Amino acid sequence: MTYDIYMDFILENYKNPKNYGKIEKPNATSRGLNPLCGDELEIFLIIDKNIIKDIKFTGKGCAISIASASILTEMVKGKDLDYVKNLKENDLLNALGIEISPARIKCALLSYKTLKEAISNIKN
Amino acid sequence: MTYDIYMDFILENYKNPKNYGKIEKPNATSRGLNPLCGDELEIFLIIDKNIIKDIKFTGKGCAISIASASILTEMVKGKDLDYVKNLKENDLLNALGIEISPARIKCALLSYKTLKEAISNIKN
Amino acid sequence: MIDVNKIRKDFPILERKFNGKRMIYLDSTATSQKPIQVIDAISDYYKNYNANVHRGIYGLSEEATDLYEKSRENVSNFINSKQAESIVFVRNTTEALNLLAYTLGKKLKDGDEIITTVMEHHSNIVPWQFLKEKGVKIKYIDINEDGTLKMDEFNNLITERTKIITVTHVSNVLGTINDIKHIGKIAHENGSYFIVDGAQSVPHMPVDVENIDCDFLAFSGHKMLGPMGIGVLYGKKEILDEMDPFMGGGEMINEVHLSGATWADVPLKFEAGTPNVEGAVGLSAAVNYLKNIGMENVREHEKYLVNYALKRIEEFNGITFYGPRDSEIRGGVIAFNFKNVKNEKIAKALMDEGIMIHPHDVASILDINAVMVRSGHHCAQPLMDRLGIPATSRASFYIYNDLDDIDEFINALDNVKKVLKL
Amino acid sequence: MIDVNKIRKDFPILERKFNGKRMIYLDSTATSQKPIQVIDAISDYYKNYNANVHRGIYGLSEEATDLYEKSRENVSNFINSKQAESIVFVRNTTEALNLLAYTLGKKLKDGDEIITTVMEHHSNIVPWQFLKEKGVKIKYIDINEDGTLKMDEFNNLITERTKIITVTHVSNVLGTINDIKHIGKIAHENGSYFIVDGAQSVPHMPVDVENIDCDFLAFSGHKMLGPMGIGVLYGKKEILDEMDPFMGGGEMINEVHLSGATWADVPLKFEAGTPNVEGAVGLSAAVNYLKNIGMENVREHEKYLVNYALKRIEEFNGITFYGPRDSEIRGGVIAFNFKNVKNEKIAKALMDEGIMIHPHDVASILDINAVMVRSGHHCAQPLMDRLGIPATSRASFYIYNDLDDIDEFINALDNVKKVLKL
Ligand SMILES: Cc1ncc(COP(=O)(O)O)c(C=O)c1O
Ligand SMILES: Cc1ncc(COP(=O)(O)O)c(C=O)c1O
Repeated sequence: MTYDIYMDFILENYKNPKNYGKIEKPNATSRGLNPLCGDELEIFLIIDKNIIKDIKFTGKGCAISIASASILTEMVKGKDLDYVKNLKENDLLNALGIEISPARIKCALLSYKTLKEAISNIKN
Repeated sequence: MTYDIYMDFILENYKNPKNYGKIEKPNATSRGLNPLCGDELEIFLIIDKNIIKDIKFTGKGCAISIASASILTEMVKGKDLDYVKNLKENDLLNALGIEISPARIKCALLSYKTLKEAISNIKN
Repeated sequence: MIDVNKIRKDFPILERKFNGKRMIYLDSTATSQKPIQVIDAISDYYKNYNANVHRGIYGLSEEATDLYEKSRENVSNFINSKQAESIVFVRNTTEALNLLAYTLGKKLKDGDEIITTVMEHHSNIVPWQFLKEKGVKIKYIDINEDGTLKMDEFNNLITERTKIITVTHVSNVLGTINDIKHIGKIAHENGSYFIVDGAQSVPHMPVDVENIDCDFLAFSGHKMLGPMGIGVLYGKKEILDEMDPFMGGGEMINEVHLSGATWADVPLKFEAGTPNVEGAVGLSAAVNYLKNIGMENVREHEKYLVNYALKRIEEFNGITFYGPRDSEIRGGVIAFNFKNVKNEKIAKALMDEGIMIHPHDVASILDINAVMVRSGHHCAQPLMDRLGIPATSRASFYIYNDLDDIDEFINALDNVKKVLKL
Repeated sequence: MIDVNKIRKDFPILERKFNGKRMIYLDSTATSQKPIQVIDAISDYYKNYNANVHRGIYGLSEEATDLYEKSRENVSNFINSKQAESIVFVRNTTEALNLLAYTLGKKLKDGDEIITTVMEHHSNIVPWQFLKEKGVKIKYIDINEDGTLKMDEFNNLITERTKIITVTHVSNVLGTINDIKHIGKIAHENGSYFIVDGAQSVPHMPVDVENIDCDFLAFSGHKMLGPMGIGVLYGKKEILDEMDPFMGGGEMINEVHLSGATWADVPLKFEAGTPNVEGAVGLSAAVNYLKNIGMENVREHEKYLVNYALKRIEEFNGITFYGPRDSEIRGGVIAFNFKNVKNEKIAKALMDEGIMIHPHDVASILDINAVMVRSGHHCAQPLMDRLGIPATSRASFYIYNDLDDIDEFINALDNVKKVLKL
């Protein structure tokens, strides 16, 4: 274990997460839970003609899970749904740019799982 | 473990057990079971004025349990009930004259237990 | 073939002497001895990696978790299970079968039926008998004279109320290797769950859950060179997913609140409390040891030993053995009794059973020669009832036994008659 | 007093280095490390004495049986139980409590009540929640602000339908040492069974079942220097005698026939299947180790450590700990969180919880300094709900920890803020 997982890029996204907040009338949403530690994440989406027009999240969690939600939401904003569908776990992990130990992988992927869940049940 | 437990005295009592058989109208009887090996022993007594007038046993078992029943029934025949009540496990083990390993102690004491049980419920 | 001399060197206990004689261990069906590789894996675990698993963030706990989950994968591969999630770590075969009796049993109703056989170990009888309270009926398949199952009876006894068929793969007394693939087909055509007691097969022959197509398989680590206190329940994942948990506590939950709880995914759902990481690591080392030898070779070796032993026993005057003569359908276990001893001076007491020397005396006297066999009902009293005997002696073989051991065993049998002066 | 330097030499794992730093193990509440005496006892068992127990006639099996039963006596003496028969070997605390929930629970009826507390480990909640299905009601005693039980509530909540009161001796989060003797009196005056979860007391202080007068006590070997996979259920013999068995199988029967079965005497009635002899032998070695130190000394040592640690934490800027400040009623465990960090740039995400740094990050960063603490809900989610927090970090102490370890721990806490640039 080294200090590397708390490099500046992660800390910035943790302390001032992008896209943090709620969307009043989302047409896709999901709530994710990491039962091992009680982390919670809620993701809200506005999708229009297959395009992610807006995305926000709220929740509580460790630096890794919050930073990863911040980074993930930035990655997908403005993209079409196929992009999200094709997105692999590793794509997000690579974007984080840190090496995640097995114990923290659930933190890092909570946002990813929650987003996948959200786009699997889009309301019209 | 040595050959000693199968010394002649034991073998004789095993092959030609004393008091082997049934009593038609006993006024005390009990059936003992050694569940670990399926050994069974039944003891029959005729008790008159506190004296064991007659005692017999039947059953199937290993050399140790049969010999011990033979020896025990010899010990108590003609004695009064107080003698049996005061009889300790060690008295029988001493009478057998062999060193019994823990695994065989249940075999050696099956007759003892069964006799004690029998005299605890004497019919008139 | 197996190099027994080389293998023996791995088993420190086999160096022990009893009464000055080399120890001849013929009780592997009860529990196997352990190679140094397994003993060292346990020490190494405690000396270097011990921590509680799953919820630990620190590196040591990650290492322990990794060892635990890699052990699960290794066991999974060993029985050709497609997913490691199908492997639930339990204490032993007995707990695995109780887990099933409690969880599957909960769904059974008055009048539902379970089919098992008269040759089962108590562990595959008593847990199911608990269900009689709620009106569940248990039917027993009988055996033929040669100790094989009456296979026709399955079709006679099965009904639409038959929810479970549970059968031992190999009998721990008769040695019979049952045709479980065939029994599984009968079960599944009827829509019944099919459970295999693998306590005596997984240690001794290749077992492939995909090929057998069983829904569940239970086995014990301690019978396959692994430590005590660890066993396995294999289950098809889609069935495990639907089942209620057995025990409640740490590890097996998703969320707990005062109002109630939700469950973790399999296999953790069935692993309440701190798991036996040491046990899993030790079992994995045992699996590696067996893989190295090759389970085909283990099976061939035991066939070879049992063939030789049966031949020697047949030559021996006055011994009856139970179970099939054909080593193709027989594992490396021989239950036997002295019968027909040509001597008038025999204990009257045993005459009516047709047994001439009580198995306890046989075991005691063999032990004088450092030959260690088990004697008793072998936790298979219904089978003893069926055979009409109270008990047997039993010799069983494993990778560290060879023809010499069998010769010593036969010599010691001769000694039984001498000691008893028959 | 305890000579920690001498003790540490007995624990091989403590020689490990992480990131070049000496390992500071502060997670003994989850599982303890093992002294070489225990590791060697396990190896020695497999190298010299391994055999299946109870039914074996040969000498080796007698030796194994003897080791197993002597271990039972040793454990019995350790908790001042009057009879070895009161000691049932199980896998862990969780299994012991499930055994009780299944067997005592079977007799409970719609409307019967169980009283427990909000500070219990999931192992003492979930098994009882299973009984809700049949209409059993569970009532929870709340805690005061200082983390002690609201003792008055026992008298408020108890009714004639209260069949069981089950309480942890020491909380694995708050550290609170409950006045179980008093609770036991309340239970018995009401005719209720009284169960004590001793998972966090038996390893850390003298526990005397006669003095407590509990009906049952559950604890785990792995938390008291012993191996994983072995635990203990103590029960009053006359109660155990009357209880139905839990699991069915080998060892636990008297007779089995196709028609049904009868049970062995306690404790075997509750020990179905091949027991974990290794585990019992290892636990017995652990008991000897603890006896050698003296449980009074263990308790004094932990009091001393927890006092020092609480003082250092109080001096540290921005940390809250949970549970009593008074070390007289507190075990050697400290759950804590970073709060009120004086920095505006804190993650908004945690603000509403009043926690400033997530426990996961705390544990990860402490681990960089080789300081090993647990983070999460510690299998006590109802308590987390009650405290209004999702999780905590937790440091816990045992005989191999000293003031140095606590200093390292506090230094590492300082590092948390540095790494997160707070
Ligand atoms: C108070 C308490 N009870 C029960 C348990 C469960 O112990 P085990 O996981 O060994 O069954 C623990 C262990 O964390 C505990 O701290
Ligand atoms: C066929 C069979 N089933 C089940 C068992 C029970 O195994 P365990 O005692 O390890 O639970 C045995 C062990 O003797 C066995 O031979």
